[in-house]
Amino acid sequence: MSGATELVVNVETISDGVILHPKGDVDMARSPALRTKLTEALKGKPARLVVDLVDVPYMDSSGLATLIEALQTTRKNKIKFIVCNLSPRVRSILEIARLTTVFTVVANREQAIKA
Amino acid sequence: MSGATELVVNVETISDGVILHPKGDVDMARSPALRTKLTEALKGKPARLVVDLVDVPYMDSSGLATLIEALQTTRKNKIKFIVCNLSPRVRSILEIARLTTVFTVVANREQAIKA
Amino acid sequence: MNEPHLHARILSRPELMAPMRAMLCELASRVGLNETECGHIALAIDEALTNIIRHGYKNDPDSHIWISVWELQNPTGLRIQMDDLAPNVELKKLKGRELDDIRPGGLGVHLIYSLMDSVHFSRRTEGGMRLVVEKFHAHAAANSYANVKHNSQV
Amino acid sequence: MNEPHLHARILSRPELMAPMRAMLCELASRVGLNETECGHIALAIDEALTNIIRHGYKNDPDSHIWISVWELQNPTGLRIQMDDLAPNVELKKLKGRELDDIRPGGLGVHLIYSLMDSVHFSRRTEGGMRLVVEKFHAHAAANSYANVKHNSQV
Ligand SMILES: Nc1ncnc2c1ncn2[C@@H]1O[C@H](COP(=O)(O)OP(=O)(O)O)[C@@H](O)[C@H]1O
Ligand SMILES: Nc1ncnc2c1ncn2[C@@H]1O[C@H](COP(=O)(O)OP(=O)(O)O)[C@@H](O)[C@H]1O
Repeated sequence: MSGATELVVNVETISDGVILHPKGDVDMARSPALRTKLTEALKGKPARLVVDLVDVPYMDSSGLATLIEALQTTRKNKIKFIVCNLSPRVRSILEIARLTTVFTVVANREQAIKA
Repeated sequence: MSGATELVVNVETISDGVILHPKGDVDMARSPALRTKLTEALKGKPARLVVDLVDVPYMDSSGLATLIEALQTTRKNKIKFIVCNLSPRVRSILEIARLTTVFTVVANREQAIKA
Repeated sequence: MNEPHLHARILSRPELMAPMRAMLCELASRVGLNETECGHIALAIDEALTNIIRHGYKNDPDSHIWISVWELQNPTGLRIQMDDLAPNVELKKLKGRELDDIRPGGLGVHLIYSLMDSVHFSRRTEGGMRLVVEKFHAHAAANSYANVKHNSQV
Repeated sequence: MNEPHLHARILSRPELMAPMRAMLCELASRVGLNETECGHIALAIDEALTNIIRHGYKNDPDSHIWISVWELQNPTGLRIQMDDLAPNVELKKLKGRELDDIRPGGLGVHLIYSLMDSVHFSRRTEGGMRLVVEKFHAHAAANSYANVKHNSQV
């Protein structure tokens, strides 16, 4: 299908790092776009990387795999990696995959910036 | 399919009439439920009948037909018939069917009660 | 013509129209059509299915409707084909009331013509009717009218 | 088995998964499943299609996947069947990593088992694989376990 539907990922700079703000379902067709943005952000070796999922109504295992991959890089490079603003549906996906304790999950951006 | 998905229509009494508040898509499967509620409300010969479409994201021609039928009864019986709170999508459907001038369409409930 | 991206057979039941709408809206937005354009496609398909169920199959819930969807390029859009096996009618009978004649009903066929960029009713040699409709991205349609003809012959 | 309410053939493309999810969610909610249950069905089907596209068809975008959906009663729910024509694999190979072993990937099959009430993988005699999954209304499933068996033999 057309490229008109690439996942849009906003990137915002904060004092000690970066916030990524993807907009739309993160599924097999769209997780590659998130992966690209995460890789770019990680190259800059920020002290903190936040993924704000407020506009992600849905995520599948390709999205989870993308986040896990980023988590592993952040661990290696001592980068704080935080996800925030999970919808009940996305939270339930993380729970089923037993990932809620693996990630640092906080309620909102304010907490993500301080965490 | 199961009856679990009948259209829910809230009915509220106001000083001079009734407000109907359907919740969900009003399509071929669900417009009969709206029709029943409209017929019931009209039997009471209220001075004013308001249909609040705030929770109707979608309507097809069976929904429009149901409203037109009610409009005709209200005209015969000198009942004020007002629809309010149209979403852009529902408004566009009324426009395409050239019905915006046929119905009394107002922005919100407050105006509907006074109109 | 290329193979459709999706080819579905559904039972002739009103309850299946909402799932079809949801699918088509999602497909339409994935090819870049906007909210309003998606809504228009949903409504047109809804009206077409309603007519097949009501007039074609006389509300029999166990008949079949076939829906095929193609993604179009140059200009960008969707083609949707709906086939039935109901007794087919003369094409000239396929019309409702004039829009200025305000009565309940008789709006469906008008809506389909108003909502879509291309509407083609035909009688199938196997029996039944076929309706093929196309909707293009507003921008695309305006800029490449010449391609429409070409595209529909792919 | 009765005829499915919907029987669709789609091309093996990731872009068609969102439309399938939207359709299934709508179907699920129409049979009375709640938000969360609809989300679970969407995710399970998504994972199954991802595996067919990725492992079965090695990302070839022009292969076929067949999806059939039945509404179930007593208990209320949905049955969804997915067929492919990819080279079929030994069933024992169909599993990912243990959930405690945190790595990217290897989650799909576990998710399908966690999300659905009934999961049945088989190799088709015509070639390819078949996956049949069922999800019941939580309330219905709890109250009428005895019916499950009966129902799946209809
Ligand atoms: N699929 C169909 N099969 C048979 N007759 C049809 C079909 N679609 C439309 N018609 C005919 O065209 C007329 C106009 O249809 P429409 O504009 O949708 O209005 P309505 O369905 O409310 O009558 C119908 O009354 C019917 O006679
Ligand atoms: N439809 C399929 N066809 C062939 N092999 C499959 C299929 N589904 C799953 N598999 C196999 O099962 C393994 C586990 O799948 P899954 O749990 O979804 O994890 P992942 O796809 O991330 O590897 C896959 O790596 C693959 O070897």
